[in-house]
Amino acid sequence: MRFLLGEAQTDFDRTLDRLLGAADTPGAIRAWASGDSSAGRALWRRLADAGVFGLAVPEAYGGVGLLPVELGVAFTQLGRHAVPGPVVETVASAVLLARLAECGERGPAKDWLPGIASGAAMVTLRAPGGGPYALDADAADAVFTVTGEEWGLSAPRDHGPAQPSLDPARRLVRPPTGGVPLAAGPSVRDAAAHAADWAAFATAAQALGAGLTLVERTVTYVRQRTQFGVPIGSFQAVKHRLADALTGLEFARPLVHGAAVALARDPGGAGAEIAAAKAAAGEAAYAAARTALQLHGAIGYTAEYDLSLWIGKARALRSAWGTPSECRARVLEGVPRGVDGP
Amino acid sequence: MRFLLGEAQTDFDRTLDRLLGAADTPGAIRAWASGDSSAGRALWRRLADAGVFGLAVPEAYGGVGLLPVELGVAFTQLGRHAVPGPVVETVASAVLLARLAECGERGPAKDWLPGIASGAAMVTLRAPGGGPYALDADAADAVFTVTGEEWGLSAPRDHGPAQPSLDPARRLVRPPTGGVPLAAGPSVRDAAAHAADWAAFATAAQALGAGLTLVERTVTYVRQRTQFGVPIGSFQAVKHRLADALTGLEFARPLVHGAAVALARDPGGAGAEIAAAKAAAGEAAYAAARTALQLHGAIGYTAEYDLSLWIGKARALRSAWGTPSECRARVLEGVPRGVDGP
Amino acid sequence: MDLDFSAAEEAFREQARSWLAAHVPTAPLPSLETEEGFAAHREWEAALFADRWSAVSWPERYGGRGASLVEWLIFEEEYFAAGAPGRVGQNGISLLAPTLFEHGTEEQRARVLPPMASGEVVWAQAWSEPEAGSDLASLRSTAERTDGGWLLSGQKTWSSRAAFADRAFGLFRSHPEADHPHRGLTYLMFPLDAPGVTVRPLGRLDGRPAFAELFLDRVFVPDEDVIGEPGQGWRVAMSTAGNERGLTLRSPGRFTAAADRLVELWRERADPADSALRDRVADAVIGARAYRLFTFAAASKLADGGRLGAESSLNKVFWSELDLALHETALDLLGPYGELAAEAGEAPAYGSWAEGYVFSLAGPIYAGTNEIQRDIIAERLLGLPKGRR
Amino acid sequence: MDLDFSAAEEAFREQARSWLAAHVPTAPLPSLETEEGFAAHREWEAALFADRWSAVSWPERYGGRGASLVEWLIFEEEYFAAGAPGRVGQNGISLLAPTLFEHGTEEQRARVLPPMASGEVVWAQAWSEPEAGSDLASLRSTAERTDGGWLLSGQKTWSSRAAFADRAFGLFRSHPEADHPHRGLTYLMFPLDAPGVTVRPLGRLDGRPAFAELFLDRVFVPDEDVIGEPGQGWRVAMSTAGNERGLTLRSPGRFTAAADRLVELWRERADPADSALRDRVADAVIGARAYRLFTFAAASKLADGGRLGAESSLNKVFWSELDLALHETALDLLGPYGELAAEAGEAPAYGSWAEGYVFSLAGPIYAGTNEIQRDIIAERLLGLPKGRR
Repeated sequence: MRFLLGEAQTDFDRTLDRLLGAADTPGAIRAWASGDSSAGRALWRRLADAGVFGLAVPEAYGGVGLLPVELGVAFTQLGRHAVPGPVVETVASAVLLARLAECGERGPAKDWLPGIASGAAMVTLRAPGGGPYALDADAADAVFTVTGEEWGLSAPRDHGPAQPSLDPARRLVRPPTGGVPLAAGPSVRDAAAHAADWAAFATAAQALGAGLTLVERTVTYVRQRTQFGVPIGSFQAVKHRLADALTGLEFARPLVHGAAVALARDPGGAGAEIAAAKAAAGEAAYAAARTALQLHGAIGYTAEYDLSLWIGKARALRSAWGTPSECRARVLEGVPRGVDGP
Repeated sequence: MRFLLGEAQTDFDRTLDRLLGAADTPGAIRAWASGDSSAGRALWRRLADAGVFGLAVPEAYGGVGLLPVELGVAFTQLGRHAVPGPVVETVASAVLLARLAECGERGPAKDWLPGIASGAAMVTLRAPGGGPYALDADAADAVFTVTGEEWGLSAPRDHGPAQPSLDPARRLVRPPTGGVPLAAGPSVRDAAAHAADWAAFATAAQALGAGLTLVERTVTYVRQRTQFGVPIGSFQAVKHRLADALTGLEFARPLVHGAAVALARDPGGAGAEIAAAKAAAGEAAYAAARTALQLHGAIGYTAEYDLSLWIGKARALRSAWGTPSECRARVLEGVPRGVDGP
Repeated sequence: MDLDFSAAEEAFREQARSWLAAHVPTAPLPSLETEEGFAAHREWEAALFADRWSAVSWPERYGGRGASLVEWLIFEEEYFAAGAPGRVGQNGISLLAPTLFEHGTEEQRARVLPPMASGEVVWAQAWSEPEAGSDLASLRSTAERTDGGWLLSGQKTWSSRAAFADRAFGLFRSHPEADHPHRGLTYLMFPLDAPGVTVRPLGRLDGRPAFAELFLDRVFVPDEDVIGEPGQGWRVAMSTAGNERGLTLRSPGRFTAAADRLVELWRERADPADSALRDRVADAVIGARAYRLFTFAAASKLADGGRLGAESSLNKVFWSELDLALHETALDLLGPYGELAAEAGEAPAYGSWAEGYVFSLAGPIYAGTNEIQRDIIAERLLGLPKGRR
Repeated sequence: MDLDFSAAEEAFREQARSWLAAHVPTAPLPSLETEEGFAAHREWEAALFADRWSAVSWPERYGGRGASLVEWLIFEEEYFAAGAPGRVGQNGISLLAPTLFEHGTEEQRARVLPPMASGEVVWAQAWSEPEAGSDLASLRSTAERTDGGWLLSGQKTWSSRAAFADRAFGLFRSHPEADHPHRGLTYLMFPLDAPGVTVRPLGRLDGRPAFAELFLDRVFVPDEDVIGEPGQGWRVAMSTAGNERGLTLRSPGRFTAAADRLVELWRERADPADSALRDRVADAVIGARAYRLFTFAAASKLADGGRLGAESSLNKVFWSELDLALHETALDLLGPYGELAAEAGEAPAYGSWAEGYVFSLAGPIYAGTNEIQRDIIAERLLGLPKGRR
């Protein structure tokens, strides 16, 4: 047992951190929010070049196979830097297409997976477990929708108006109906459930990352902000609130890693582990957002100040791909009957 | 509208506070816990002399009529001083007997109400809404039990062993079965529901009082306890925790008063107001107990130190005669349909 | 001890209710934080003022009804229950007007109050500065003595309403030689369209310009716009900060109405067996009821000649946390629609839950952060030692 | 990154599990906080020791198995899952033994450890004094130099296990002339039955004598019972307080087993639609799982040659709050039976929920209050400024 990132994983983590730290994600988010996806697209391609999307695409289609630990590392960094766009939905779509290909439906996988891996295709997904909207469908190249037993691929430009979210980086779009049907039946249901699991996992990692940034930035702020002649970070109420926020995140982190290990071991049986990670990371990130806002005071409440981007994101990710309550129910379903040890 | 205690009520409050402050209630509780009810009995008679039990007994039976505001004042003081014994159950029994008398069943009322008012009779009650035990039945002169549609008065000395509670002042006794039946039918059900309302109300007031003492004693302690060269009450974490405890109690207080006013106006329609008071006071008192324990540290965790008596009581009263969750459900049942203002 | 309203009070309630029923716009006005919405809310203030509903507790000579505190509470209950628009005049009416009643001259009241109540002049507050948030005594903006008045210079920030308002009020350092940071401040009213004033709107969390930065460069203010004595501004500002103002900043009617709406939402949307949500909805109802009764008790105490002090800190902590919990519960009840911003076309209830949530997030921060309030509760109500924080 | 146990580890687990299945008493032992129960638990320690299960991580020469940290975690999981008795030797094994390994002499280890592991000598801790709780540097009890040893005087309190234990360990002020309150302390082991020792048992919240006050009047302790250098006691005590000890004070197995029992209780007693309780049960499961994985990550870090520091403060805050919330949930699930004290005949599960609840209430207080831990997290992990509190 070695429950620690390996050296290559740590290097990948640092590479992404550097790449994103230099990328002005706040600027990309603000453009994205106003409907201009060019900066987001450019960033997308650099992430693909760094290997992010290939982590959810099998080798046969130009990826490196499904690597949940590395994907967890990547999505934590995407959350830390608040990258805009349907990153979760693209990964979930890739999982869905790959799973369908395993069941014999290879067409859509051939059409889309290489593009997803290379970053040429930004796609999105509406599936059970993910709410009524397809995230960022107006910017995506394709919208996959799963409704009950049916599965349709629709033309990417045919959709309703984008609904703004409390997270400025998220544009919620009611997906079009009547797209070209690609597959149907139990294999779609199974693949969609699988995709929703990965989506929940990636969202948990993203939430963890967003929470970590919220704490980091708040620590920086309270060390330099002076009131009553001292840094406000020297007030015990401020200290304890940040300590609690950190504690929540530091215990969500091993759950995210644990879910990755479970996904790697048994992709079909990791639901309860993913749900535990999602509930804990979602709540911890939101608690960090509340703390960040409270300790920044008015400036944290200001749209022009970048912190606000992470605050909105933490709220939105808390319920995306599984509310805390849904996740908790799923955790309990996963506890085996009979007291028989861990 | 004058939502304040009147002068006579304030005087009554002060009188009880003085009486109980001089009564060594911690000693009485410790004796009570070991099965020696003599000190508790003596205190009981002095409370009766001060008029406490007469507040729940109609004039025709030696009381002063049902006066919920004064009863709320009295029970807040009983809680502040942690008076042992079935005070709530005696009041609830009085309400039950008086209500049955109104429905024509005057026998039990004649037999018991004068004694309750005078303090000669300490009685207890097991009724729907109050759990499976009759509090302090081993010390009481009578145990009234209501089971479904049946109502029985049983011989006071015929009961099982007393079960100790987390509150040393409470002795939980499974009531005897097969006592002399006194009445039956819908009037019993109605009277018992009524009695349970008053029991919940008196328990809420008692919890409020217990919480106030927990905060008071903790304030005294943290002002004099020194660590790191300063009183621990100067630490912001200590201050804020006490501020939160006080806030909870100070907003439970008007709910207790509001429930009293509702009971005075419409005894049959005060259920939601009582439930709101019970939920808020029960939770606030328990939060105060947690705060008191944490800020006292190990000494608060010591049975020999009197604070422990209030800590146990706050926990027990939180669920007695209606758990917080049951009370919350009842509050919502009481919200009228249709948005139509307050 | 009772909760009975007098016949006159009941009649007042009835009158308010019928007026509101006849006048409250059926569709909500556009957001107060837009230019168009601001103008629409100004018109609504004018309509209120025309029938003397805009500042009911003021004397009749300024456009009020001389209503008692209890009548004001009744009005507020009816106002929020009717779903009437937000009050663009709120800053002036609840922050500046009480100061004018206590420290202003009759000339100032006669000149300032009626146009404030009619919405003709909308006021912004200008308390905070970049380096003076919770620590208001470290204000740096200056008032320099000049012929017949003062020249204001410096920067104010988080000035709510200032993006579209007409005038503002705040404290300025007029006597820099004073021996204590709380001394040497002067309370002044100033125009936002005067030469030397630059208003830079700031977006709040959802991007709407709910406040602004003010840059002041030798802005002339005549002596008639000083409230109280020059140099006594701190005392002037603080004397109205406690007492009744703690009671009137956020009226219980706002929360009882919001809790009622939450119950409706819960009945429409939730599985009644889902006790986790049920308990949170019930807590909102209980909290709103507690706040209402707490306020009635405080009003009764004032009517008895009592004074309120640090109790207003209990108040502040309680309503701000109640408001936030209530709106978080609403968003959770809305499920995936709880994520929609107020301006989203599909946002439930015209975006009012989303708007209310964003607004509620600021509650624990403004009007004295809850951290400061807890210090006050601990030190003034519980008597814990001051000093270390 | 994996969670796979090696074949040897799995074999170790299997061995532990079968031994426990064969030896754990079917009915719970009487409470550890009674004389009778104390004796019964001593016997259980002897049984564990006989088969080398009492201190698995110790070298074999002291009666252990030289188990790795991961094996110890596996043992603990099996131990708690089997519902095995509480460990009367815990104070010695988890607090004193690590200090002896780091600072003791070989003579001390050979003399002290085996009887500690067998339950023959049960140890109490003697850290706190009436005026020194969180502020341990203000200790007043003294060690006065005498021929061949030291004379201990003063008062210790909240000495857990001391009501029935044989020996105790703690810090004493041996060099009153030292220039700093942390200096001039000596770490000593002393007998509880020696002349000059008075043990006054103290009841914990439920009245059971879980700890005691110790009054010491010139109690002789030979030099061989000093651990480390005289005057260096603070450093000796603190060096084992962090690092691995933060990991081994409360093992994850305790909480995963408790969470499993809670799920069983919930399945037996609760309406599955009651989501308020369901969510709290799930949070206990999630918390226990998080704590387990956090510990595995820390163990992996140690195995990699890393060090742990202030992370043990995160640990302490987390498990103590988890334990309390878990037991509060259990009491709420028990409804009216949740009020019964552990010794009540009708108390569910032999009173173990009530006992666990009372025990959990102390969690946020002992081993460094959670307030102190949060200060440490803020200052050492987040780098916030020290000084004001």
